[in-house]
Amino acid sequence: MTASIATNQTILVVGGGISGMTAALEAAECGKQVILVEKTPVLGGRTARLYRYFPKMCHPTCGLEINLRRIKQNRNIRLMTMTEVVSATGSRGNYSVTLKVAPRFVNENCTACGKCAEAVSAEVANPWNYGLDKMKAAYLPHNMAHPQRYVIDPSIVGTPEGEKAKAACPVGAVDLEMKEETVTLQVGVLVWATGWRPYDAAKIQPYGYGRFKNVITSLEFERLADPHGPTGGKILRPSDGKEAKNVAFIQCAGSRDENHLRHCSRICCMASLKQTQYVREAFGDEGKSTVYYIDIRAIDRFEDFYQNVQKDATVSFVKSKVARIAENAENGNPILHGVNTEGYQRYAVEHDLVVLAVGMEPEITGVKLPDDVILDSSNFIEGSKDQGMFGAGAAASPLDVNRAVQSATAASLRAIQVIRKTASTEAV
Amino acid sequence: MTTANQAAIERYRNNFLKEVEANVEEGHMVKMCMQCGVCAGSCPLGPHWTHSPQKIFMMIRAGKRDEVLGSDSMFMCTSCYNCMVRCPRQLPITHIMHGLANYAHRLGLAPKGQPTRDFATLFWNNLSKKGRVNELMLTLQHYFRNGLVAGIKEAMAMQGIGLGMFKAKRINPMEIFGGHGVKDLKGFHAIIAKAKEIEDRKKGFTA
Amino acid sequence: MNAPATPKYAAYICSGCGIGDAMKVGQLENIAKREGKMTVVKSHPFLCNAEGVQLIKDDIANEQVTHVCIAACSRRAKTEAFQFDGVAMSRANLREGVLWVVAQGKEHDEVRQEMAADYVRMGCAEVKKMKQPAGNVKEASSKAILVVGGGMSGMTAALEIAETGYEVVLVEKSGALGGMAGNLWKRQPFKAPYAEAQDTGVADMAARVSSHAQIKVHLNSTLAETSGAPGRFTVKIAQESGAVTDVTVGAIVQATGFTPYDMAKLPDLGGGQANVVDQVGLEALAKAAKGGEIKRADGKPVKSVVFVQCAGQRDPSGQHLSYCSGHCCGTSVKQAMYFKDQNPDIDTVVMYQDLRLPGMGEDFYRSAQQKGVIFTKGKASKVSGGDSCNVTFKDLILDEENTIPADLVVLATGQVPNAGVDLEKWNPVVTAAEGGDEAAKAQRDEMRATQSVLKLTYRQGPDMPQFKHGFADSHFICFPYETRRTGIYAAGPVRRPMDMLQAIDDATGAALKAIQAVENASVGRAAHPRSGDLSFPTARLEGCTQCKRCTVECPFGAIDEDEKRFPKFNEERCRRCGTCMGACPVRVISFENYSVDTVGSQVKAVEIPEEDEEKPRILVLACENDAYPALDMAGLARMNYSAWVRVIPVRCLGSVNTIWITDALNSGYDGVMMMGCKKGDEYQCHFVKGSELAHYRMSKIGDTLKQMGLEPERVVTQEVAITDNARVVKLINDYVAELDKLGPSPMKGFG
Amino acid sequence: MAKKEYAFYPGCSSQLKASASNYLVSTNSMCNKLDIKLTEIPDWNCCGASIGYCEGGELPRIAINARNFAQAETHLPGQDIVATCAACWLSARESKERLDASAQLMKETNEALAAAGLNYKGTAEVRHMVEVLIEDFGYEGLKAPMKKSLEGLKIAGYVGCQTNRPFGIAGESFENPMYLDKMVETLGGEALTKYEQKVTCCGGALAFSEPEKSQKQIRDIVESAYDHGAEMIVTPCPLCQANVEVYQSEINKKQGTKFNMPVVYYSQLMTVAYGGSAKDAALDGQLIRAEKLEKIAGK
Repeated sequence: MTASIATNQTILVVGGGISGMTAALEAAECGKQVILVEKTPVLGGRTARLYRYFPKMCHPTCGLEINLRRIKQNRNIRLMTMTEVVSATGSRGNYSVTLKVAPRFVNENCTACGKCAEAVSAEVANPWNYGLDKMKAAYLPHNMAHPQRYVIDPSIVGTPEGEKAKAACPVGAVDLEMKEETVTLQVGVLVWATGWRPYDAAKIQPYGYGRFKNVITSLEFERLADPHGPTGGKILRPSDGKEAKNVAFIQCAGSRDENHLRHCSRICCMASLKQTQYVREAFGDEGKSTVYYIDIRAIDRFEDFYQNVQKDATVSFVKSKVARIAENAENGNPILHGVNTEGYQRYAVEHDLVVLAVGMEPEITGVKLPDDVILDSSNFIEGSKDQGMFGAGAAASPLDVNRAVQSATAASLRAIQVIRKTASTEAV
Repeated sequence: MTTANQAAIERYRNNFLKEVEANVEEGHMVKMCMQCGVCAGSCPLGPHWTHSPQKIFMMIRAGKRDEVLGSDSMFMCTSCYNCMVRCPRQLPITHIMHGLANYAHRLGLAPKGQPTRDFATLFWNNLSKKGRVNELMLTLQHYFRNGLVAGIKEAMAMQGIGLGMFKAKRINPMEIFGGHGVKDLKGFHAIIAKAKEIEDRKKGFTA
Repeated sequence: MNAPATPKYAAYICSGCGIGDAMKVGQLENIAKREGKMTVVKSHPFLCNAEGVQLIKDDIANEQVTHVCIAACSRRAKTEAFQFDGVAMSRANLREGVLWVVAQGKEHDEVRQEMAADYVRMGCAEVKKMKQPAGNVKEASSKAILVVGGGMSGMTAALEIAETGYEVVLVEKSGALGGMAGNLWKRQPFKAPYAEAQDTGVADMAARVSSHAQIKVHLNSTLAETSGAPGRFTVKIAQESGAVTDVTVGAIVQATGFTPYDMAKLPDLGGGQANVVDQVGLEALAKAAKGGEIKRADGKPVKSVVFVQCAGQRDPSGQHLSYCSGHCCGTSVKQAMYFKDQNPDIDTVVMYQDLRLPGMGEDFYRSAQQKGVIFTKGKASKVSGGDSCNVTFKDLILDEENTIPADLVVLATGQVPNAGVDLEKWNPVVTAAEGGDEAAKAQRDEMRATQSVLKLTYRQGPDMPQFKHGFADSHFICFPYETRRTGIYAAGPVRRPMDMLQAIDDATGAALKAIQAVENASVGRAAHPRSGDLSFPTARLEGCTQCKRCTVECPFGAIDEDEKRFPKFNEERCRRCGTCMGACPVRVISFENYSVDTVGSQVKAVEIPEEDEEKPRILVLACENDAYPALDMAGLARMNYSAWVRVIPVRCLGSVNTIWITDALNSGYDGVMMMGCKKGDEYQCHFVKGSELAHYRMSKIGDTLKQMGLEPERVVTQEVAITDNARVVKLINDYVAELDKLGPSPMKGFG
Repeated sequence: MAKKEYAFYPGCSSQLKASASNYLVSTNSMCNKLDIKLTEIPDWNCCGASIGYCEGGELPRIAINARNFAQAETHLPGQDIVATCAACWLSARESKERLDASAQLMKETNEALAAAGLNYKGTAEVRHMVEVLIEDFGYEGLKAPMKKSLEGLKIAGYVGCQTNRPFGIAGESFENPMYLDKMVETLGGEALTKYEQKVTCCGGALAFSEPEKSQKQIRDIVESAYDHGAEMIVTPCPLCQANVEVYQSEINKKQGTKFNMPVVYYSQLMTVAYGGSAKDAALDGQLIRAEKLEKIAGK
């Protein structure tokens, strides 16, 4: 079907994370028409799954709340969730974009009352918690989900479980007949705010992610620390559910490594410094964090945070890229082998848990990017030859949140300029 | 200013790096090290060294010529390639270690009596003699490297193994009189001689 | 907007989501009618669906309903459905606020119903006091934008704004555009392959700026005075010659850049010695060399050079800059390449502690290594000058003290923002000056004349408040552009330390925010975080006692004083947080839809049971930004908290007027709990100071309580984060238990 | 299936009455069953091994490898060079890759080869026998000739270093390669997949020069196999095989252990599974008899 909701005066923002929301909102609050497309059922993206932000240790959902409030009341933004860009053709000022809308199996009648989830017993892996736990197959993705509507997992559609969900809904919101739709839009400009994904830690073989249960990624650790995560905010290690009081943080897990990612992912040092404070928050002086690093990249005012963490007696720093991890078969403790290069000290240390500070890869898989899009050597979006498409946030460069917002705001203005030029050309 | 300090100041220049780049196998990659230390932690014989590869690279950049070339660290390399596959900068560390050892050996700066240095020399001489390794001779020469008495002692200690190998037909006592070898030995020797000549010319060794 | 002259009130009660099963909706309807005095009262089994919404829309259209109270779910839910133009609306939270948080079961029916009834009363009471704000459209609003600073950030902002169709006035202190970027020989690469230093492009850019039809450039000029507000800033631009030009602009981008940290403060590292330069100094030498041999000031060619990173930066002692300037590692790498590209035999050593080249900077680092630049992890302790410099340092890898000789030493000093007057230093001077201290007066005038950049005539000082280390932004994670002066945006290294690529992005973003600001101002719309809000504060000046609390406490400097020393509200500068309303001891400040009355009437609408009923009432004033969502989420998770509480969302704890608290206590509430955001250095308050002010005000409420014969525990303030849904439940329940021990309020029955 | 033909580079140890003669014998048996035709590179020479570095230097080592390539190209055109020895394969492949990458090196090498009237064109591919088995036959294909299952046999797959790093077998990881385990499972045996010393270095040539240090490595390798309940170790590398098997008695003598862990080649396992006799599999070539395997062979 072809939707007439967009014109060449419309800005299409792809991705509903912090960058996409920012790009969409800033343009919409300048009076421009925006379609915001998000692949998952909810806005928020990767940052909404962080427990706290560095360096203020505040909660990402706080900023999310403000942005959602802005989006809910702004009529210039049309939000499409569970929607992916399949292809984009055309040129600056006049793109034809094909979108694939996956069925939610729940319509806008949903009041988020939760009866469907009560009725269903089937469970699926919970992507919000990176699969660390399970959730009902009828679910509200998270507490601050927007749209605040349940989702029926496709795995139970066509099964008695699906019917249970349908029967339980008091407002007729469950629609198991929904089908995937393809929508084509004409838009003037595209902002790719598709964000990032963690580098596949299993590829960093010496660290044994996937082989050793107590080696996890920094993103998984965020979920462990989060009261809304799978452990209710308790830092419990996966192998035996014991409190992980002695935690190792391994920097550059994938980043700055020609065997993996050529670039530095910028955020990981600060993320680990932040996470040492999760350990402190959970265990006080009983906690112990060790950061294994090459260079601590606490840039600009983040340096203050680094200096504060350095003062924390529970945190120690080892200038070393860990060579390999083995596992103590008796207690499941990961054993880190390596050398402290400052003065050459060899170590073989056991920790309760190892957190790999995994690097950022641009998340553009599955999208047929137009040939015009220019990618850099790590596949981040530099822009497009016709200057009608822009990367924003972590799709454009490995960025922390405040720089991603800066980048998205800039991209938003560049998009507005394209729209303006299109309009003035047409007026002639 | 003391002479020692003056000497240190003189030393702390990049000249040794250039020397290494010019004369050591894959030496041009030394400058690409970013001091992460993954090589140091990856070496199976790590606990037995004075200097890790990463530290040697830093010493090269710091101009510590005597310390590097006099070190036995490079001779601890078992050629397991752990360091090399893990190096985030893809430095061919194993080759650089071999190259440095070779350079130090050729300059006569490598530690005297370093067992691996000696064995490696023995090995090359053994194989280049007939084009294939004479395992028995290699073993015996190795045992007798420190003279007759020590050799007999060591050989006696290992005689159980030798006997077992013999029984298993995995050692041939007749090898002492010759054993395997290439037929075109002349050609083989000519190749080695020529290659050595080219290399020595390039690396500034006069034959 | 053409609101009908006569207000007509309507209440709609939803019985969906189980509300109808757990509560007597009929009784709630009666309450809305009889106590709430609603003209129209209707219930609906599914109010948020198309049919329910249509019911309300029809009443607005056909019955001339002007005020709507929706008793259904939280005001945070179904906002798109319940959106009615030109109508004042309140939301009584029966679902997240009652149904989902009061324990299930018959034994709780009574308290649940009472809670619901109170929320209906409160919703009705609130809406009756509300007016739908229409916004204040300004016909004469200026949409031109002033850019202060003609460096890379300023030129970028100017061009981006002009390219979007807005007029730009650019003021540059020096005689040429280019700023710090103009001093560079080359810049770092912005795009793959990130291997070589690039032409800065400054000349080309300056030409584009100078010739752009929509950009008016004032060189050799500074600001002599800036007054007004977004949409109507009046700026006096003073030329070096003394000539002054007046311009009117709608918004301001401050792109005043940075000054390198003064090397003279680093004598140990050779600052001040002949052959020790900072990075800017090295650029000058490179520029002079024009790609040829780089020579020292004495004309001697440089054969060896050492770059000392973090010179006077990352200093925990407090003596020098504590932060990292972010660009200097990349800059030194680039500068080392100047030497290597010209002559590979020049010894170039970059001495660093942590090499900080994030992102694709790793490729740039590799490229420098490829060119033979030596990187040494070491900490320099001493640089001695002379014809040959010696850098003494601790080699952190080789673990030894060492010394490198060099013809030239480059100190990578940090960026000091050109931010203007530090208001923390300004305020005491002004206070003293206002007290008649002549020296202070002179000092104030001196600061204003020589240090200030913007020379704002604002009551709260001549420049933007600084957050840390002189940088100007506030919510620098989610909303980095939000300065504390509406319509004035910092861009580039004056906002935070940054390199050129980031400054370009930053200036582009700031350009957008400035454009947004002029658009907002023209229709009387608030800027972030209440973007789109059309309400604005008004004051009944006849009641004003000129206490100045509002002018002093406004976090955004929105309120000046007029000639008669009355507060002068600059609506366009206002962020609608209500801090002024909270501050006002005589309660003369209000918004159309948020006032002392809208909240006060809710406080009073709650039915206070007699003491012997043993049903305490506790007022919870919850910040709508974080605490209220946390309470909602507790509901969503079906956590139970005491049915004794009555929650009122407030815009910010800063807007809480103590009258609400004393009113509540007077009328027999047993306790008041305030829930706001984290305060202090790492504040999370969306309005910067609101939460802190509330805490401060409440710390002073003890005397009032004493006079009333009440225990101090009857009023508490809590810091709550948005994720604290479990914690808010505990806070409430613990407080209820504590009050239970305290016994009922002695004020009961007097209200 | 048509016969597959390869230019065989057995290497110094895989000659009759050399230390890995059992590898040679069992490889030949295995290849017979798989219908592989191996033709030795005429007059091949030693690869120089890694340990040749000290005296040999860079170009001489590459040149002698190029001599083998030149011989193969001339006499066995179009055939891939297949090595069974890890060191031979590594030296050869490394030489080839460096020659392919550098025209200068190629020029110098051919200058050296010219001294013997040879020339290397750079066409021959260098592969390890394991690559041939996995890539050209696949695990299913390896199953085809099976006559007997190795059922019940608990085997620790010890990959070692040089068949694993820096090149390794395509699709396998350096830290936890699974191909030996998969081979064992293919043959019906029980693979001890959690055996964590599978890529630990045995000390290589330093077994001679630094016996103490190497024997510590070997001890770890054998001990862990015992810990996992292994009945034997399987390996693809002759130096690994020799070091891990031969020095057990030394370690027992010095450290009081009672190691008696058979160490066999994958080719021996396959020969037995393919119905070959203990002699075909050269099980008589073991210092520590692989009795359980002999038993299956004898069935």
